[in-house]
Amino acid sequence: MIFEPIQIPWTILGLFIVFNVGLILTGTVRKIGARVGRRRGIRIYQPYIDLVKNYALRSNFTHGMMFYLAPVFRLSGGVGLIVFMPLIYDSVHFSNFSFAGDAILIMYFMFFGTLGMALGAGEGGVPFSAIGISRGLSQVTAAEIPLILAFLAVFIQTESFSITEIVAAQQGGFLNWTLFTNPLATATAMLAFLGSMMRSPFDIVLAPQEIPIGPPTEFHSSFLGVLSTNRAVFPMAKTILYVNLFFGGATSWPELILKSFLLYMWSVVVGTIYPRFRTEQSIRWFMKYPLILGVITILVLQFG
Amino acid sequence: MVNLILINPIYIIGIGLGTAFLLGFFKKGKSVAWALMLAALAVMTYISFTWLWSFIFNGQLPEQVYTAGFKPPFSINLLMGKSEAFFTFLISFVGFLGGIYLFDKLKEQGTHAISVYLILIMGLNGIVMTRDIFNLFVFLEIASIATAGLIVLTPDIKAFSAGFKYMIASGLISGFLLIGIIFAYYFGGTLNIDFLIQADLLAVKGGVFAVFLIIIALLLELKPFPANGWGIDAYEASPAGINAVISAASAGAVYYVLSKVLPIADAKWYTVTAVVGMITFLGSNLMGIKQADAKRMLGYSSVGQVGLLLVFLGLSKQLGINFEFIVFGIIISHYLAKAGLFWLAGIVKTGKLKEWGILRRKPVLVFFMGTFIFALLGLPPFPSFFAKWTLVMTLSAAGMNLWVGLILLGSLVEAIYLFRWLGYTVKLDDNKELSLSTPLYKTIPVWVFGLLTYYIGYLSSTMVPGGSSLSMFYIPLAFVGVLFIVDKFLPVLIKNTVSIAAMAYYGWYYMADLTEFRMLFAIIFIGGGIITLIAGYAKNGKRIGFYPFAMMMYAGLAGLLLSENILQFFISWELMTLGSYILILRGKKSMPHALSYMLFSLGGAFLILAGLGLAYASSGANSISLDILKNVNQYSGLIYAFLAVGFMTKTAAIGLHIWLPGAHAEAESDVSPMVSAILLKAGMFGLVVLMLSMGSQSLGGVSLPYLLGWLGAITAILGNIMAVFQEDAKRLLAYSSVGQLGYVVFAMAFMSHLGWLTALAFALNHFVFKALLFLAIGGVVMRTKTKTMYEMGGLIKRMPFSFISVLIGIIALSGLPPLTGFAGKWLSYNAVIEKGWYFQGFLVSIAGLVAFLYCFRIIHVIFLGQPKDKFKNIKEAPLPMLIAQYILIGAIMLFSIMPNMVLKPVGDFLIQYFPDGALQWQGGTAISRLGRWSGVAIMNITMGIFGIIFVWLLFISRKAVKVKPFNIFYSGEAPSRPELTHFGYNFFAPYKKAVGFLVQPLVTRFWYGLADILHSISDLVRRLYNGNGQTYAFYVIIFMVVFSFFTIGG
Amino acid sequence: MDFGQIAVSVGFLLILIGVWGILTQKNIIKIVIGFSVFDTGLHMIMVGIGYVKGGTAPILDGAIAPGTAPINIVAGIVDPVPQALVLTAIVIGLGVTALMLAYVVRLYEDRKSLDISSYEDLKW
Amino acid sequence: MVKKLFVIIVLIGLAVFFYGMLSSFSGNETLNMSAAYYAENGAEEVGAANLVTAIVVTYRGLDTLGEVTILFLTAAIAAFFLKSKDNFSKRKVKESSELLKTASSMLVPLIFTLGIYVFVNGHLTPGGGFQGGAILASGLVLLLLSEPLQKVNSVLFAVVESISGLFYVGIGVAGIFLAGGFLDNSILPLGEFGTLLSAGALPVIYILVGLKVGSELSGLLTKFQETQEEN
Amino acid sequence: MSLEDIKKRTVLDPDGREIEIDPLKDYYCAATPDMKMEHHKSSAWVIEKFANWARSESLWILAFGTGCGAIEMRPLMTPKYDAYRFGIQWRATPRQSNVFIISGYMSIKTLKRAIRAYEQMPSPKYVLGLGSCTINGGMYWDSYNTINRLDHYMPVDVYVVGCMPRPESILSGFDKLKQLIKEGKGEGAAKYATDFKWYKKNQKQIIKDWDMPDYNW
Repeated sequence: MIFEPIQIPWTILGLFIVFNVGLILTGTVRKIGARVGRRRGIRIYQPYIDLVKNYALRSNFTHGMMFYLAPVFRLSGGVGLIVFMPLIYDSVHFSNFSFAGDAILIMYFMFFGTLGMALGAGEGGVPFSAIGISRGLSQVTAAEIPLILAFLAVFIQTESFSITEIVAAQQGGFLNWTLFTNPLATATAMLAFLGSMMRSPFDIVLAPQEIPIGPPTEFHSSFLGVLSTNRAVFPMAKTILYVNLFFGGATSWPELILKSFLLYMWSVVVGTIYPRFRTEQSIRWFMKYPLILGVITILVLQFG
Repeated sequence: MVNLILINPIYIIGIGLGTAFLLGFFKKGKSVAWALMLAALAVMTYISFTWLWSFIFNGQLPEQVYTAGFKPPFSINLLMGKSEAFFTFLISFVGFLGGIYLFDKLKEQGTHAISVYLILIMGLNGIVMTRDIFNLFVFLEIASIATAGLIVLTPDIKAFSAGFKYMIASGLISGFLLIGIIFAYYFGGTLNIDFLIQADLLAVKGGVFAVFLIIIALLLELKPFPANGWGIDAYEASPAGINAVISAASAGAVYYVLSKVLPIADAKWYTVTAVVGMITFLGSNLMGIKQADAKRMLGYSSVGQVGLLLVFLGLSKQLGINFEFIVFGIIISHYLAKAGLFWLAGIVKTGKLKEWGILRRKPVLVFFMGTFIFALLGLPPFPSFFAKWTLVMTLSAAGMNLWVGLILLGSLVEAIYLFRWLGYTVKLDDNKELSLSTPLYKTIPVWVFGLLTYYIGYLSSTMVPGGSSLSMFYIPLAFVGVLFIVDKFLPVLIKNTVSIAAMAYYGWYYMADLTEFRMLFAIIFIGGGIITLIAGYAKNGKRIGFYPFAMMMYAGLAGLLLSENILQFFISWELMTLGSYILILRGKKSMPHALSYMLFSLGGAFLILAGLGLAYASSGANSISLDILKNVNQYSGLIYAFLAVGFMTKTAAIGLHIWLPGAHAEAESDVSPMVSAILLKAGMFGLVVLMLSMGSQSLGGVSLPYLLGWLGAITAILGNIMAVFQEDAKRLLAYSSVGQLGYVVFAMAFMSHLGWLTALAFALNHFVFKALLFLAIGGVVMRTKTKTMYEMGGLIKRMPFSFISVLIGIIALSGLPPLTGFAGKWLSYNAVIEKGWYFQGFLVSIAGLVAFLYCFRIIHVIFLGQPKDKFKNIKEAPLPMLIAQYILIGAIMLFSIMPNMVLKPVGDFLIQYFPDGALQWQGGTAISRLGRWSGVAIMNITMGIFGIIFVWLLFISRKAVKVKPFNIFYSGEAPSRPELTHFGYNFFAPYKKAVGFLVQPLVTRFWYGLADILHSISDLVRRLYNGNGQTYAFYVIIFMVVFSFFTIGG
Repeated sequence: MDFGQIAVSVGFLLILIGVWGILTQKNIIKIVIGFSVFDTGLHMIMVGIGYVKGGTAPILDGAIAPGTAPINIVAGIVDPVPQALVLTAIVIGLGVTALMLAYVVRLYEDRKSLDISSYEDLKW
Repeated sequence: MVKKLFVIIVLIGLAVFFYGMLSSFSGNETLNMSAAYYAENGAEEVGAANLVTAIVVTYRGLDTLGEVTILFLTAAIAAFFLKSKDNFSKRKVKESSELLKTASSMLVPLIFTLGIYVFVNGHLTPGGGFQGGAILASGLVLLLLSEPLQKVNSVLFAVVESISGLFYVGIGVAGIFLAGGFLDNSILPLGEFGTLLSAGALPVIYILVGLKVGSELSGLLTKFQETQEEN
Repeated sequence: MSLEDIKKRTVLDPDGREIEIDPLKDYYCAATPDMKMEHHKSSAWVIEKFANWARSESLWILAFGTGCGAIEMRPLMTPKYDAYRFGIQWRATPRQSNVFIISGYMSIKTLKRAIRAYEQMPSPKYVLGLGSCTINGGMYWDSYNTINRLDHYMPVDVYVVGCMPRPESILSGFDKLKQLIKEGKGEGAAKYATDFKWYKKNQKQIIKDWDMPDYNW
């Protein structure tokens, strides 16, 4: 696979779909959440309005270079993830720029946006942001511990880092999905997944009243707009990655959307049930059950 | 060679004695008496010198001197052989210089003291030359009485009590010697040593008693531990000038006597001697740790050194042909260094070690002090180094590994207090109330011995086996020497330029044709050296003491790469250690850290030495080529372990890492990158050499690379977690280095193509970004004058360029694509899956995540957040430092875009060592069995996306107003002070709560505990020396009785 | 047991007594005296060692007149060498004793004490 | 007490050791090699009737030089730290008894004479330089006992000491040039065996030794006397 | 923050030189609201209309309760009233809020915070006064410690009367606000910028310990 200019419009199209799916998914999820609380809840298209509103605000100020660049980093991180990942299996057009790297790249590229965001929030000068970042980073790195084990398990199993190949290995019936071929790894990954979605019980990072929503405290209007854009893209990127690695990938857009939705719902369901963890509690939690599960996964692979 | 007229050696005694008697006429003219004494000593020295000269250059044969016109054994005869000439020369020479040094003391005490001094030297000469055992006794008595007299040259109560104790003990000892002699006469029928040897006393019933008494008494004269309190007290009480002579001359003389007399006994006695020596060496050095008084400490050290000589003597049969060279090296070093140090002690006057800071008023003397200490401890290029080297090689070849271990252990203990002392001198306050006494007559002897140390070092280097290969060090060391000489006169600008030019030239001329690994490391060492030196332009003034040692370190590093045999390799290793030690010591608060650095380095070096010795012995090829590591026949696991652990003291593997954070953090801002980014790679290079030569070995059934892999992984994770919790920016980076080098060791342990590629990529990357980070943070620290991060904050506004450096540095460090650090991560995953070391790989991956935490912390707490009041007008880091940083940034960018530029050639030459699993390159894309990675594509795509979004944001928020730090949402309040609004202290508090248990300072506690135990033992054991002369006498008797049980049997 | 052996045994006994004195007496003068005893013991041993059964003093007059055949001299005298040695040893002992006493004088001058445990300034 | 117990234990150990030595010593039946040589050749080679002296001064001359040196050393050491008290002659001492005074004034010349006799005849009769010197010094002791405040001319002692020492070394060196080696007594003719002027330089050496020992011991005694502060 | 903290002070810099810190100058942006920015309307009528629609349909309230009315806002989140369905959400930071509800009487001490928070909101921003207290002081009209007319201190878009108004009234107030915004009349921020001096004078008159810059970015 090499780069051809025609890939650019296709990639943008894929990105556009993902973006919209992401926004609608956000709305839907909130709607479902409201219905569970017996409210009507927001309109499903509310995220679009919010986005437009944020871009349409007039005031604009910046705390400095990194503050300005933070949303750019953040969104580049999200978009980059999508761009480096094949979206639809066996589709030439929606393989994006996945020739540049493999799953390892995705794993590490996830932090690109996080870092930029953290830097920008840091330059904002609000101590609350810094506290939020400290929590967020601690928690994310903890959540990655089982995640790495789960990923390793997949890599070991398929002997490849290439997402395309990993998906290929899961083709031919749902029983070939990693979910079924390696349920332990999938379970581990799903536990880790909770930690990276910033939802309850792992949402102390954004504690709204304690540290007025933490890292993004100072971001407003267009900066917030860019960040919100990423809020649509980034979770999608993560879910798509999971879909690819553990749930057989997707051979068509509807399949991808459905799988993503279900996966997304997993964190929502858990979040509506469980109360919030303190940061160190969540770190300890990740270092307990998911870790043990992950270690067993690897042990089974190595000696089983 | 020139023929010198030989003068009958009896004149040494005649002139000494005659002049001493003559001095009786000069009761008034003290200066004349002093001059006469010097003249006599000069003549005595000259006589010995003529003999020594003839023995060395003219093939002179040993000559017997008969007295009274009769032949031995019936009359007393003297012998002048090569070693006699050598020893008498040493004695008279130090006597001469010591006489000069003692000018004021001798003059104060008058003619009597002068003649006593002269007689002491004469007596020592007599001890060396005489071949008659009773005559020997007489000369011993002369020497010991003269010593007892000179102890009280400064007549105070301490001196007299010490002198009295000395006399009690030495009186007892000589009494026993006398009994031994008379019984030897009874059983042997003669007093002549040569005939006694022939008489074979041990064959006669009861002869063993005579032999026992003679030898034990002579051993006791050498002040064996613990029956040596009397000697130690004497060292403390007597004037330093006298100590110099006692330590340098009499120890050598009495030692020589023992070697002369020992042949009357059998092999068992050689062993006894060696054991006594070893106990003394270990015990005295252990005791030295707890000393606070310079002279007493040196006393312990002297006694210890004599113990070491005894060990050699005891092992002389095993040392074989190398015996002479080893003894020569150790004795000459001890002689020069101990005399020099005692003289310095006299110049400083104060006894307390902690007041030695005043010596800094005379930098040259500090330089010589360092010289002497290094010489004493056997560091190159001093004679004792070559002796120790030969010793270890020889003993190893003889299979006496326990002895090697104990000798190295004792040396390490000795290093503890000597280096601590040096640290005090270089770093502690210069107490203005104290004065330094530096008349010319006191400094000249120090100069002479200091310079001689270097010259003899050179001589020894030519004598050691393989010494001809050492010429490679001449040019760099000559350059270092020139730098030393001009150091005081030239400004930084010139020295820096010259150094850079010299390094560039050296690199170009000598190292351009290196290949493979060596080339890679040459780039790191020399290239890195030049870049860090560029940053040195930021310094003003003269920076005395920096350039010579920096160049010495680089000379060592270059030497490592150029070395072809283990001797060159080891010398380079030590040179590097030495240079870097001083560099680290230069930091403001670095005293304890430099000490622990030196101790760990020395410990590591000794392990390496032991390992090389074993390898030398085990290969059996009698060759010192580096290739012997490939032909190791036995002990291969042990050798591997020794060398690996030795090298890992430099790479600071967990457990051996505690020196690193302090050393790197407290060093100057441009030294930190040198020691962290560059120096650590020396350890890695050592591992490269080791692993390529020996492959993988196992010890006790465990594969050592496997262990290394675990060790590396654990180091990586723990190092990084520790870094997360640091409040000190440089300490954070230092711990990060620990972790990063853990990756390297981990990756090397794979022993596979990808593993090594990973390791080398890591190494190169770590060099670039750690140098960058240390330089950037160093620049910040230079400006803010603090290393504590939470005291800073918001510096991005004042130091944007430094910020960018740090930003690039941390992105590279944390391995985020698109920058170069990702290369290492990607490769390591490949290697991990291929090798199947999943858990280790997992640990390392976690370590990478954790790295992300501290990376953010360092940039956030320093550059982001709230700027503080006092940094309002702070300036950007100096331009030279920025230039150096931006060169490194350029390198990072280049590697990021074109990783194939470096990795492909590296992979190509790795194929010959590890043919399987090589990467395939398609242009800039690396393809492994498992995945692919295209640096250039990642970079372009990321930049493209970033650019587009940036332009979009720029467009929609084009009217953004720039606001000030306090324009933040603070729950409706306005922030009061920046200090209260900057979140930086204990940044990852929750993380600490959760995983803090992992970084309990267990290792630190272990080493500190060890140090504590050592100190406690030292403190406990030194209670033996309760200051009571009777007790000392009691120990002497006990020593004798106990040994009689052991040797003769109950 | 001949004279030699008796002398040697007495010598050893004296040495033991001397050492006892040196090790147990607190008074430094007594310690010096202990030394003298020790030395005396030494000298007795030396002289005793040289004793030859039936031998006379090694002076060639009287019992062994000048001009006696060497072979008779050899048979008639005790060993002269230990006697020569003991002479030297005595003088050395004398010197050492004198010097020790001089030290004692000086020590006493300073501290007005003869107890050896008063002079423990230097230790450890 | 515990310490004493330790001492006793160690001394027992020492005693056991000594017993071992003692039991290995069985006395001499004949002279050993060295002694036999001296006995056979001493008279002829050295020319001294007193074989001990022959050994002391020639065969083992270097030892003797050494022991002289040791005496010199002790005197010198004592001299440089025992500083004379200026007022030593003013202290109050009990008058010595009449008997002592009278006896000493009678005996001292005799003692001196005896001392000189002893070292002059050192090569012929028992005795010699050391013994003679010691006798000389004992005369001085007697003198000082009777007149404790007496001023003694210590410079004289020093000069005698130095001169005799120098001559001793000089004779030794002369041996290298004129005879077989350092301290060879045959630089002077051996003379007739058994007479005063026999045994070459031996009597000269012994006279020098005697003078030197005498003056050194005397010097030492004077020093002690001068340092004395109280009675 | 106290008055002390905004006074000039001298500190020593790392090189030991004395430097003067003027907190108001060094730590606060001195600019006042930018008239151009506050009054900026998109040149295209459609776009402005669309933007106003979006603004009205996405009202983010600053979670800041000032008086007893704060308790009346809670029910808005409950299933009974469910304000979310109108695009109304709560934000914890003024940076991301558009509506400031002054929920009842406002003490002088709170006024200072309210002003700060208000000024930190990005424009266009709207103020909703709850209850009589914000209109004329209500039952606290003669209190020593509360303000009487809120619109002397910040531009109020909608008043909701009552003491206290019920949640239904508040919802109706929102409805009114939406209407105003859609009509392009929700220009409180512009008014604040235009009459900045007047507002500031009023604010400073009643807030004696004025310890912040004139305009809080």
